[in-house]
Formats: sequence, structure tokens, C-alpha cells
Amino acid sequence: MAVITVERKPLTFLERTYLPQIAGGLKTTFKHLIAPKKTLEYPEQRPAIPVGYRGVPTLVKDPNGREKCVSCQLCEFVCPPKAIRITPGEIPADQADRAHVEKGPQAFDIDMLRCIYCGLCQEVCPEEAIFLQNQFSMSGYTRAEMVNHKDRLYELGGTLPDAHHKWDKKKAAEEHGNAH
Amino acid sequence: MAQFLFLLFAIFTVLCAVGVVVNKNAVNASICLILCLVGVAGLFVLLDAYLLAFVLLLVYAGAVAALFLFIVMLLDVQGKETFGLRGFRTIAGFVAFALLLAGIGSVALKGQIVSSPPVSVAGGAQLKLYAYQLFTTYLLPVQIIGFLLLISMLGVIVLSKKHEIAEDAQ
Amino acid sequence: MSTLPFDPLLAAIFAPLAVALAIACGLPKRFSVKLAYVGFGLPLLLALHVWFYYGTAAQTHGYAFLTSYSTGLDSLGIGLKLGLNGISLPLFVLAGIVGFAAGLYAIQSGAERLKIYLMLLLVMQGGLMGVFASVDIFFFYFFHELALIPTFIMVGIWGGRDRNYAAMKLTIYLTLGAMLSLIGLIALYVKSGAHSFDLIELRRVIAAQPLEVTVQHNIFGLLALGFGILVSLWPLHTWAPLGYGAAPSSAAMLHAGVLKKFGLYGLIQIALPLLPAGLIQWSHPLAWLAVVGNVLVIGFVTIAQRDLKQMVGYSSVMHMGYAFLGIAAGSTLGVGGVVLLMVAHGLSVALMFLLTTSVYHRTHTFALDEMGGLAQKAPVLSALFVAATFAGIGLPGFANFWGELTIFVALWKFSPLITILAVAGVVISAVYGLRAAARVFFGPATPEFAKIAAEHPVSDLRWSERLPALILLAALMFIGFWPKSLSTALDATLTPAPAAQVGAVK
Amino acid sequence: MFDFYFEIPLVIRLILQGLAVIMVIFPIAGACSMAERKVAAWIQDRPGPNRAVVPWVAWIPFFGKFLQRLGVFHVMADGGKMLFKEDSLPGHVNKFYFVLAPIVAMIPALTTVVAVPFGAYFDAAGKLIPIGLAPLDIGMLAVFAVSSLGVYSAILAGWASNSKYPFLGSVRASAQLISYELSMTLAVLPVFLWVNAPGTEGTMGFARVVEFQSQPGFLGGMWFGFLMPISAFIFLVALFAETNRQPFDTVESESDLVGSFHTEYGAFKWGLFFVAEYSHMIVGSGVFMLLFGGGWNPLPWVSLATAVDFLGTFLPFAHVPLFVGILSIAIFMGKVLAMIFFFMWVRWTLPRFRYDQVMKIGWQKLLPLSIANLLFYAIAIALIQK
Amino acid sequence: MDISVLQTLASRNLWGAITPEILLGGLALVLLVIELLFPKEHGRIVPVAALVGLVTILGGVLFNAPSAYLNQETFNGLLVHTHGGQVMRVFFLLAAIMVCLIARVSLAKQTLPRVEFYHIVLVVTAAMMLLAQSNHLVLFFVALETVTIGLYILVSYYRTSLTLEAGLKYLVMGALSSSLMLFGIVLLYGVAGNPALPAHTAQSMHYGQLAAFLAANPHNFLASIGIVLVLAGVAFKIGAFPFQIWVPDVYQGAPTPVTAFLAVSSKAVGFTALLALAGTVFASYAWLVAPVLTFFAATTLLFGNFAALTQHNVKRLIGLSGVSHAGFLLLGVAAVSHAPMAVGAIYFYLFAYLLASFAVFGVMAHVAGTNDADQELDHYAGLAKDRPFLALVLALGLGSLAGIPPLVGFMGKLFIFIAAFQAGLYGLLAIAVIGVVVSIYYYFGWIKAAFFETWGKSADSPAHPERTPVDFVTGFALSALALAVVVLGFYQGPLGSWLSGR
Amino acid sequence: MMTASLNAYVIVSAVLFAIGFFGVLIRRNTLIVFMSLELMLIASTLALVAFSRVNGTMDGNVFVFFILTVAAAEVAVGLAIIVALFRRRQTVQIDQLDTLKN
Repeated sequence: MAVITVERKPLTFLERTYLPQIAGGLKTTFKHLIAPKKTLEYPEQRPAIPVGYRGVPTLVKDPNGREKCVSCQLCEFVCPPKAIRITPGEIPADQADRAHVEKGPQAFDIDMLRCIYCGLCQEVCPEEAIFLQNQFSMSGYTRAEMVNHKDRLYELGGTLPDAHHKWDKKKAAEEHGNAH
Repeated sequence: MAQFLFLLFAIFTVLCAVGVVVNKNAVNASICLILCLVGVAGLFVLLDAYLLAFVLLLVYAGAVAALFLFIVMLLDVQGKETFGLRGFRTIAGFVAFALLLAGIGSVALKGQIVSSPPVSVAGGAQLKLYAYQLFTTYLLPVQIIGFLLLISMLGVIVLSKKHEIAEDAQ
Repeated sequence: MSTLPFDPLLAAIFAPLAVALAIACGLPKRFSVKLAYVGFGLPLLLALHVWFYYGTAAQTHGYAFLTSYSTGLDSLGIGLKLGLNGISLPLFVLAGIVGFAAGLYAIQSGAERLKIYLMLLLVMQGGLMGVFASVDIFFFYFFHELALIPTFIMVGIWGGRDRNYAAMKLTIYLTLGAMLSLIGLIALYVKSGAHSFDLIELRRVIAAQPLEVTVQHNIFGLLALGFGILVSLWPLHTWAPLGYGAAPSSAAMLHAGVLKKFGLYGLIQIALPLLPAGLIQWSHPLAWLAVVGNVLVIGFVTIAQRDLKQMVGYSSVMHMGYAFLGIAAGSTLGVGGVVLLMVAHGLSVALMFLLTTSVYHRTHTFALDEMGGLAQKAPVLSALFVAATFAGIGLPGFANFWGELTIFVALWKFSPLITILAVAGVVISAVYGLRAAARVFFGPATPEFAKIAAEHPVSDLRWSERLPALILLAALMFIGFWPKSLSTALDATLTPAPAAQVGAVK
Repeated sequence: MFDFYFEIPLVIRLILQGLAVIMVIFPIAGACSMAERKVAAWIQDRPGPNRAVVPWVAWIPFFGKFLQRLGVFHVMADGGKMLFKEDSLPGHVNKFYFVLAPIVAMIPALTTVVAVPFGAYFDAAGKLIPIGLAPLDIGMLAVFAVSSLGVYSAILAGWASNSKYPFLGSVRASAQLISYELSMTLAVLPVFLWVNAPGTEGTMGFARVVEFQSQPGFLGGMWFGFLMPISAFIFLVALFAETNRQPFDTVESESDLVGSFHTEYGAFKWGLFFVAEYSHMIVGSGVFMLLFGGGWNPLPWVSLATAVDFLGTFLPFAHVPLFVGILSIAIFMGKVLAMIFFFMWVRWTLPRFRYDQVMKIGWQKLLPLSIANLLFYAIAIALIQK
Repeated sequence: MDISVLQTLASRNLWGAITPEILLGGLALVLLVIELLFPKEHGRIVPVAALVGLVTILGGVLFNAPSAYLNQETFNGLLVHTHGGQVMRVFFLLAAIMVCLIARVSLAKQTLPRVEFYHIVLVVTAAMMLLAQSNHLVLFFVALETVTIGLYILVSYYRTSLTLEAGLKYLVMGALSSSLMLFGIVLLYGVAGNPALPAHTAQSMHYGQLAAFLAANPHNFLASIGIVLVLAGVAFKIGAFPFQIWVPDVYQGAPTPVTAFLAVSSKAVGFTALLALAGTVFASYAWLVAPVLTFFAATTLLFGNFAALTQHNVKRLIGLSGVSHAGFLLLGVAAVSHAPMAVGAIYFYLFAYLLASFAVFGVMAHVAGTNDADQELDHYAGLAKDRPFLALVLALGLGSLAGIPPLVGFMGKLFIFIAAFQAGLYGLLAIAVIGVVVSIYYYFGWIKAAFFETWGKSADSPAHPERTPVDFVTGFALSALALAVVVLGFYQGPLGSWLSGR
Repeated sequence: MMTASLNAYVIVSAVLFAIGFFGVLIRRNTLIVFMSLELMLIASTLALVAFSRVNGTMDGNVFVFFILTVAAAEVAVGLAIIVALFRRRQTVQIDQLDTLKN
């Protein structure tokens, strides 16, 4: 392959003084100086979070306001930094609408100092109870504050408006007697 | 007021000069030298030689003494100098010191130098006076000084250039 | 009057120098040697010419052949002024003769680096001619030094035993003497007020206004000391035997024969007429030094010598004592005697050195104890040697006789005691002279000599050696038989000036 | 009106004036550090610091918000931080010189102000009286002389820190300072050649230079910056180098030297260096404006007197000395601040030179240029005045 | 002060009067330009250009020997153009030519920049020439410092450890003496301009005015301190006794051409200054100057000669012998007030010293090896056999230095002695005679090393550095020197009368 | 502004000069020796200015310019030599610089 040597064009006198270039640079910077600022003044202004953004992991409730998590601990198991800690518990008897659910989390803690936002918990959750949502800022003054407890998680997560109504169906099935 | 200032500057200058000579640490000595120069500049001001005072600061304190300090630090010679009052040199030094001082001091005290009422030099015109002198009467020395600076510049370049020399692998 | 189309004195001085310069500029050896003949011969011819015409030449201020050349220092009263009076004429001739003899001897000697050897010798020769032809005392001194320097070099390079030490000692002693006499001359120059080194001018000024007596004392003292060192006055003589012992023969001939006379000549020509009061002050110390030191002490030392060349050297020192005595005597007669003695001694000592070297070439040693019986193998050499010895002792028929005789006569008037002691010195010189001659030439051959003779077959003098010796001997005998050839001019010069003054002071 | 002031003893008056100037310089220097950040932000399309706020002030309806947005209160925050931070003294340093160095840095920076006039007014006779601490005949020389002492702070700081980077930095700094001082001095000379026509009283004071730039006529009213653009340019470049500003801040060059001679410094001592640098910039800008930018004349060809006369047509008090004085100071300060803005502007435009480039520019480009410039003007002035 | 006064003052700057010096300065600048224009060949062009220029200027000076400005003060009294000044101009030019020639030989053995060397030599020479004509203490000081600082550089030029050490020693001693002298000048200025004293003068640093003031105040104590200090400063330049301690070290360490420059030109500068100051300006302080000079002369003579006796390094040897020559010259200076001919004698001695010294230095440059400071007497062994030409030149030069007739050095000594005798300095003369005799010893030792030792035993001569072959130009110059040494000894001719100014 | 007498200035300058001289003689560190030399020069300039003031002539003041320039050149050359020497010897003590001896 033939090598083609491209001669560098010799600089003109003005170019060698660099002054026009400097002036050009000054012009450019000056333009930016007076150009409208592009800063988002954050706490006051919030960025528009795009769909599919994966922020802080949260727990969701189903449209009926029931916990979706059944404390199967798959997420705890899969979590690479071991940020999730679940204490399984029985469903309290007073929750009539969940009586057919075997278990529910007694406590559900996600240590946000450890969480790496990988989203594996969301992937693995069979109940679609845990979601990485658009919440992106976590802050606190102590370590303890940085651990999201169950209520906080639900507070962040809100309700998942899914139309499965799994527990309703199960309940109905049970009631119909064809469970399993 | 002026008398007081004179005393102040004179004592300051002399103390700094002593500091130059007796300091073990070369850095301290050069700082003393700079302060001494500032003192002398003050004395110049008292003698109405403002221009010289500032030139002294500019040339001496600003460049010469800076060079000193610079070199002192660059070489960073840890002062292991045996500095004591012994040996022939010291005695000779003291004798010379005393002689010189006694000689000029005695004359000055005896009043052989008569202070006549100083002729006032017009303050504002001073600068121009210097210029006139330098460029008429003393034009030739000015030219010579130009050449002097040129050769000293060349010399410094030659002396400090890094250049392979066969000798000196000691 | 000289009929030459050029100044004979200048030519005599510069011919050798010119030849020397030519050699220095790289002349090939063959030409160098040929040219050297010219360089040595021309001065001799011119000297003889001048001698011959002296009586008829026009005299100015007591000088014949007076000419002067400017060397650019006229304002200081320095100029090359040449001329001869009765005192300098004999010595000028002496310089010519001895120089020629030494030159011939050198050419045949086949020394190493002959070219340079000849060059130095020629420089010396030129200087010698200049010393005695100068009327200007600056050039008088100057030519002396010009002749002296080659001596050092020749001793240093071609010398024999201890040549480094000898050269150094010679140089330092002679420089010291020269410097002292130079200061004396400068003193004369300044104190006389003449501001001229021209002897004629100095004489005129001093005649008009003699120097103060103390000044005369001091200057005479300086000159006597300085010249005394140069002439090897006891006890400052130690350089002489050592130097002569080490010097190559031609250099020794020229130095001992001619150059050494510079000091005496200076005293006679300069100190005596210009500083009569100085002489009176110093004559007794000088005489005693000379008679006790040079004549007696050195005489005995000479006797004790076991080395032929050293012995000749010491004898030369001893004879200088007589010259000093003549000067100390201070009369016209004495001074005349000194001049005669100088010439005679110059010739004889040169001859002695020449022959000594010739002896050495045959015996390969200077040790008297190892020699003997050379007369059988080299009769001419031994004859000449004996003649030279006789001349040295001062036997009638040789020039030395007249010199010593005149000095003794003059000395008697000065101090009979000293005269007696001085005459005793003649006996001493006879003792060592004859003893040496006997030891070298007669008697049985020592085993050492026999061995050497076996290795190097001994021959008699070759003609190239014989010729210079004969010239010297001839001159000695010519003057010895006809001293008037010199003394006429001498009297003419001495009678009016110094005698009158010396007499007046007395 | 203010006659009482002139009856105060001279010394006290001088001290008062000096204090006044320092009181102005110090805050300005502090403000500059803020301004630097603001300008940097603006050039980078950011609003810059704008959060700090002081109670009460922020409650002023519109103005308070404006000040906050401008970041004014950050100056106080920064200053307070520097003052109250723990002032640590590393164990390996030479204590005395370590402490001395920042002080030495401040002294020349503040002393040079003495020689710089910052305004003028007209007395009863209509004569221009410059306002300044010391109306020195040799003002330029004094500035050069005193500012040349600034090099000691760099040397001392670097050496006393007793560690490698600061030392290298100080070596660079002092070499750079000394190198550029030459071109700077030479660049200024044509101005004084022009000002000191033969027959006039010779001076190296600034007031005369400004006076010269406020003459009527095309040439007379022309600022020296237009008349001697090369001089101005050289002076400017040298000024950048002297103040260790970008693109000449190889001294600091954090990428290879960490920080320069003040690597080991912190807190208040570091702050002093900082303030000294800005003081240098202020004085340097002032000098530049006096020499090349018309001083307190508002515009080229419009001198202060003209401006005052013009104002006089609709302001009755326009000729009162106090007003003229304040006006001139304001104009001058405006120019100086503009210069300082320029400094910052350049800082965010040009990349930093390498050290060898700095030296090369100084000795091989700027110095010959300034000599040629001097020669040119010397000949030209001689020809013109003939 | 209005313009017309200035114009009058400026019009006294008669630049034409110092044309040779201006040309020298110009030549020095041209050398730099040559280096710029011919970066490859400047090593060869520069020395040639310097030499050609110097010879041309020398020719010009000689051609215009009676300068149009003779006996005239120019530059507002800063300069005065006397006959002596003209003589010294020629002297310094000759010296510079020889220094450049020797430098060609000597620098070739080093890897060094060349052009600066010649440049500095030229500038220093010009300063020396001005110094010789100086008539004002300011010009005196400035020119002297130019010379001195130039020499500091030249002394350390080879930048080897030894050279630098020599440079440092020279620097410290030189700066010390400059300071002493400067303080002396200041005191003189202060006293002579003091309005309260009689005959005070506005131009108190002008030689003539200063002399008039001193004559009117013959016993002013402060002035006498000033005089002593100035004399001490000058004594350093000439290497007079208490200020000679730098001489051997510096001479040894300095490059050979610079040693020659120091030995000849620098010393001559000192003496011209001394002549001007001690001889005329301070004439009315003879009560003070005379004993000081006598002390200098006596001690210098003794020290120089006796210290030289034990030296083996030829550069130290020639340095110390230079001290003794300074002693002889001081003898002349001491005589100046009483013997008018002493001035001419000093000039003649200087010329004699120049010729002989450069002959010797020229040979030294050829014999020296790469290590310039290491030149032992042993290295000369066999020179006469190896390079008879060099040996001959060496012998003539040394002989002349020793003051052996018929060489020119003898004439120089003679004139000095005559002058000294006229002035009645008998004690000094005695010391001088001792000095001459002692000096014979060590000069002779050197000649001996070159000649005697090898012709006897040629087998085991000690190792010596490679000897540089003599090229045509240098050979020509050395022969010219040798010839001049001899011829001037015989025939002083116009030179003698020219030197004595008659 | 000159109220102190000339004597006082001359004495101060003499004291400075003497101190400098003393320093040159007793110190062994080349750099300090050099500083002492500068002290001596400075002392001279002080005396010069004082004298010039009293004498009423400008020459002294003008001379100071020359002295300053010369001193600057001297220092430049001197320090270059010292630095070059230090590179080769690693010392600036005078008594260790004794290679040039017999």
C-alpha cells in the first residue's frame, strides 16, 4: 500500500503569531459567556426522568393495597452486594384479604449504601414486588438513615397498577375449591 | 523626625549587615542582605535620592539578592562551616575591621569632613538630571557598561551551559 | 689611517654575528662550517689590520677608528660608539687571535651538534670583539653579556663532568657580578650628571667636575666587587675552576682567555680614570685580597690539584691576582703592565686549555696521577705544552714576562711587602706548572695510561690542532720579543690622562 | 468642605489613606476570587455559585435575590472558611520562613499601590490633581522596584516547604518572574520616551502619562494602547507572566507540580498568597490602564475634563471636585475591573504553556520584540521631535 | 539646564577620538553575527576574523600614530589622549593579537564554544585601551571593572574544576580589591568636592581637578585613606606583594592564553593606571605614596623571585616570575616622581615583557596537553630535540624575561635601573639585583629542562603530553616575537624614541 | 530631609564597609564571602550618595548607577562560576578548594 505523505501546510505569519487564533478563542469563550446558561438548578428544578429509568429499588403494592412481596428471599439471595435483608413472617390473621398468602415480609431492609442499582432483584422477583423506580437521590446524615425499611420502601414504591390481581384469583380459586 | 528615621535605618542596616556576616545559615545571611539593602534604600530616601533608592531595590534587592537566595537554595549547602573565632584569618579580619573603622571613624568624629549646608537639588527635576548626566557627560561609561553587560551575559551562558568536558570524572 | 671602505671595527663585530644568524636560520652544515671560517677569520684579519694601522690612524679624543651609530636611544645617551685606544687595541687584537684559534680548534673538534656549537661560539666571538671596540660603556657591558650567555649554554650542553651544576653556578655568579657592575655603571651614568654612557663624554664631564669623594668610593667599590666577581677575585672565584673544568675547550679558551679580561679592562678603562679617589680608598684592600687570596692561597690550592684542567683553571684565577695588583698599584706603569699581562695571559691560558683538551683526547682522563710519558708518543704536543707552561710561569721571551715584570716594578712603589709576596707567587706557579708538565709528559707511563693507550692508539697533534696552538704561541712569542708593538700605543693612551690624575691625587 | 482633612498631620493622613486603600484592595481581591469562579462558570455556560445567603439581606425582595444569584455572599463564606480553618504547619518545614513567605508575598503587593494614582480632580485653577497615596515622580520605577521583591515570597515558600514540588515550583516562579520583568520594563520605555519630550520636566510618574493621554486633538487624545499596540501587548503578556496567570501559570501547574510553592500551605496562609496574586493583578491592571488605557479618561479622545464639561450641561454639581474625584475613581476602577475580567477571560480560553515554552517566549520572542519595539519608537520619536 | 548646554556637553563626546576602541567593539559584535550566519564553520572563521580585524586596527593605529586628538581631553574630560595612551593602545592590540593566536592553538585542544572567547578578549582589550587613556575616576572604575569581569569569565573559561577554582579565587580577590578601590574613590570624591575645603571642585573625580585639590590640601587624612585604598586596589591588578596571593593559583588554573592575557595585558593595565594615579594625580601626596610604592616594590621583588624558585608547574612559575616583573615595574613607578625617564622606561619594560612573555606562552600553548593546568617542567624535556624551533623561541623568551643581554628584556631592566638610580632608590636597587640573580636560577632551570637534560641522556625522558605542531601563522608570529626580542635588544631604533615620547 | 550630618552617614557606610571586609576575611562559605563583597559595594554607594548630597554635585549619584550595574554583572558571573564549581566539587567552602597547590 503506497504511503502518501501529506505535507503539513506551512503556517502563515499571522498564524505563527497565534494571535488570530487567540482572538478566535476569546470570541468563542465570550459567546459562551453571554449565552443562556444550561444549568438545571436542581433542587428547585428537577430533571425529567425518562421511562425505564432504574433508580432506587422499591417495594410495590398491588392495586388493592396489599403487599406484593411474599418474602421468598430470592432477591436477598441474588443481590450481589448483599444489600437486601428480609425477615420473613406470617401474615397476620387480621388481614383477611391476605389470609391465603402463605408469607409476607416482617421486615424488608435495603441498605442503600450497598445497593449498586443492578436491578437483579427486580429481575428475579417472582411476585413483581420489587422495582427500581425513578427515585434517584438518596441522602441522609447517618448510616442508619441510609437503610430503607419496609414502610419507607412502600412509601417510595407506591402501588403497581397491574391487572393481574393474582391474589384475588387465588382467593377465588380457593373459594371455588380448586386450589392447586 | 528625620533624625529618628536616620537612626532607625542606620541601626537596622548595620544590624542586618552583621547578620550577613555572622549567620551560619546562608539563607539567613541572604535574607539579612536583602533587609540590609532595604535599610540602605531607606537611607537613600533620607538623602533625597529617591530614584537611587528604587533602583537599588529594583536591581539589588529585586535581582541580585534574589539570585543569591536562589543559588543558596539551589546548592542547598548545609552549613557545616567551622565558624569560630580562631585562626590567623579571624585575627587579621578583626584587625582590618578595627583599623578601617578607627581610621574613618576618628576622622569623621574629629570633624574633618565638614558638613556644609547641603545644596538642594530640585526634587522634581531629579530624574532628568540623572538622564542629562548619563547621556551627555557620562555617555562613554554608559556604552562601556553596555558591553560589560553583554560580555557578562555571554560569560554566564558559557559557564553554565551543560557541555561535555573530557576532564573531571573525579 | 685605515684604507678599508668600511668600518673595520663594526665589521669585526658583526661578521661573526651575521654568520651565527645565518646558521641559526638553518644553513646546511657544509656551508656552516665554511662560513664559520670566515666568521672567525675576518675578525682576526681586521684586528691585525687595525693593529697595523693604529699608529697612523687619525685620533679623536684619544681614539682611533672612532665611529658612532644610533640605536634609537640617543636621548638616553646610549649609542653604538666604536673606537680603539691604546688600552683596548691590544685586547681587541687578543680577542681576534684567540677567537680565531678557538674557532679553528672548535671546527676540528667535531663536537656533537657542531652547527649550534659554532653558532654560539661565533656569537661569543662577536661579543668579544664588541667589548673591546666599544667606547660606549653601555655597549661595552652589553657585548660582554652577549659573549657570556653562549658560555653558559655551551657549558650546560657540551660541558664535561658536573656540567649542570657548573653551568648554574657559573650563570649565577657571573650574573651577580654583571648586575653589580651594571649598577655601578648606572651609578656613574647618573651621578656624573653626563647622562651619557659615552666614555668620552663621561671623561669630559668628570674632568670638568669630578665626582664627590664618597660617591667615588661607593661606585668604585661597586665596580670593583662586580668586576671582581667576573675576574674571579678571591674569595668570589669559586665559579672559575669549576666552570673551566666543565666547559668545552673552545669556550674555556674564549672565556678564560678573553672574556674574563672584561672586568680588568673595565676597571682600567672606566674606573681608574673616572674614579681616582675610589682607587685610593680601595687599593689596599684590593691589593691584599689579590696577593693573599688570589696569588698565595689559590697558588697553594693549584699545587694541590690532581686534575689537569682544574689546575689550569686555578692557575688562571691565580694570575688574575697579578692583574689586580697592577691595578691597585695605580700607576701608569702598573696599568700598562696589567694590559700586557692580560694579553699575555689570554694567549697563554687559551693555549693551555687547548693543549689540555688535546691531552685529554689522548689520555681520556684529566687526572694527573694517571698520566705520564706522553712525550714519547706526542713530542709536538709536549713541546708546545712545555712552552705554554713556561709562558704561564712568566719566563722571559714570552709576553707574560713583560707584564709581570712591569707590574712588580710598579708594585714596589706601592708596597714592597706585597711585591715580595707576589714574587713568591711566581715560584708557586713554577712549581705547579713544571710539576704538571713533568707528570704528564715525562717519566714512565702509568698502568692506567698504558691501558688507554692500548685501546686508543696515541698520535701526535694533528695539523688541525697544531695550527691554532701555533698561532697562539707565535703571538705570545712575538709580543714577548717585541713588546713595543703594543706598548707604544699603550703609553700614548696612558700617559696623558690617568697618570696625571693619579699623580695629582697622590 | 474637606479642609479639615488637610489639617491633620501628614503621617496620620498618610496612614488613613493607606488604610483606606488597603480596605478597598483587600475586599476587591477577595471579590475577584469570587468573580473568577463566576466568570469561569459563565464561560462554561453555568450560573456559578449562587446559593450562599445571609439572613436579612436575602429577604430584601428583589435585590437580595439578585445578590444571592450573583454569589456575593460566597465571598464571605470563602473568606470565613479560610480564616477559621485549622491552620496546620507541616512538621518538616522551616517554620520561620514558612510563615514569613506569605507575609512577604503580601507586602510588595500592597506597597505598590502607593505609587499608583487612582483618580484625579480639578482644583480651583483647573489644574489636574491626581489622587493617590504618594505622587511619586518615579512612580513606574517604584512599582517595578517594589513588585520585584515579590519573587522572594516564591523562593522562600518553595524552599521553606522542604519538599520537592514546592521547590520546583519556586524555582520556576522566580525564573519566570525575573525573565519577564525585562520585557516588561522595556515595553514601558516607549511610553515614557513619548511623554518626556526634551525641554519638559522629566518624569516617570503615572499622572503625567494620563495627562498626556487626555490632550485635545487626534494624537493627543489617543491612548497609548492605540499608539503603541506592541508595547501594550508586550506589557500585557509580561503582566500575565508576572502575576502567574494562565496561560503562564506553569508555576502552579497542578498536573505536574500538585500546586506550586504553596503546595504545603493551607488555610489563612494560603489565602494570603491568593490575595497577593489578586492584588498584583489589580495593581498591574491599574498600571496597564494608566499607561495604555487612558487612566481615568472615560473614552479615547474623550478626556475626563470633556466628560465633566459634558455632564455639567445637565448636572449642576458636575464640577465639584468631590464629584469629579469620585467619577474619575469610578471610571478608573471600572477599567481596572474590566482588565481583571479580561484576565479571567483569557484564563478560560488559553491552555497552559509548558515551562520551556514559557522561557522560550520570554527570552526568544518577547525580549527581542520589546527591544525592536523600543528601537523603533526611539527612532520614531526622535524623528518626530525633530 | 537647557538644550544648548546639553548640546555643548554632548558635542564634547568626540567619538572619532576613540575610533580604534569603537572598531574593536564593533568587531566583537561582528564575531557574534558571524556565529549566527555561519553556524557550521564559525569555529574556523571567527579566530581568523578576529585576527584580521585586530591587525587591521593595529595598522590603523600605527598609521595614525600622532592622533589628531593628541594631548586633548575628550568626552568632557573623561579621556585624555596622551602619547602614553597611544603607546598602550598599540601594546594592548599587540597583546590581543597574540592572545588570539595562542587561543587558536590552545582552544583547539578543548571542546568548547569559541566565539565568546574571542568576543570577550576583544571587548576587554577595548576597555583596556580606554583605561589607558582614562582621565576620570568614573571611567577608570567602569573600564577597569569591564576588564576584570571579562577576565573572571576568561579565567574560568575551560570550566574544568581547576579552571573554575582559579576563576573563583580570582573573582573573590578581584571583587575585594575592586571594593577597596571603590571606597577609596568615593572618599576622594567626597573630600575633593566638599564645599567647606579649599580648592574644592565640582568635578572631583576628574584627574586634573583632583590633583589640584590634593595639591591644595596636602595632608587631608580622609584623602590619604582614599589614596591608600585606591593604590591597594591597583596593586591587586598588578599582583603586588600583599595582594599577590591569587597569582600562582589563578595563573595555573587559567587557560594558557588567558594566563598570558592576565600576565601581560592585565598587568599593563594596572601599571598604566598606577602611572596615571601615583605619578600625576597623587603627586602631591608623595609623602604617602612613595613609602607605599617602595614597600610594594621591595616585597614584591623578594616574594616573586623567591616563591618562583621552588615551582615545578611552569604556569605557577611564570605567574610568580610575573610577580617579580611587577616588582621591577613598581621600582620604575616608585622612581617616576624623581626621574622623568621612568615613564618611558616602564613602557619599554612593558613592551619587552610583552614580547618575551608571549614567546614563552606561545611555546607553552604548544607543549600543553588537554589538561591545561598540568604543565610541569618535566614536560619540556626533550623539547630541543623534538621541536628545535619552539625550544629556541622558548630560550629567547625566557632569556629576555630573565633580563639577559642582548635580549630586549635586559634593556627594559636597564632603563628601569637607571631611572631608579636617578631617583635614588638604592635599597630597592639592591633588592632588584638580588631578584635578577635569583630569577636567573629558575629561568635557567626551565631552559635546562628544555635543552640540557635530553641532549645528554635522551633515553628516559619522562612522559609528556602530545606537542602540537606549529602551524604557519603561529610560527610566523612566534618567529616575529623571537626576532623582535633579539633585534630590539641590539637596536631599539625608533621604538625607543617613540616610547620615550621624544 | 537631611538632618543627620554627613559624618553620621560616612560612619554608617564605613561600618558597613568594615563589616563586609571582615566577612570576606573570616568566612569560608563562598556565597557568604560574596555577599560580604556586595555589602562593601553597597557601603561605597551609601557614602557616595551622602557625599553627593553634601557636595551638591550629581556625579556621585550618577556613579551609583554604574556601581550597581557593575555589581550586578559581577554577581551574575560570580554565581555562574560558583554554581559550575559546585557541580564539579559539591562544595562551596573556600578551604576545600585547594586543588591548585603545589
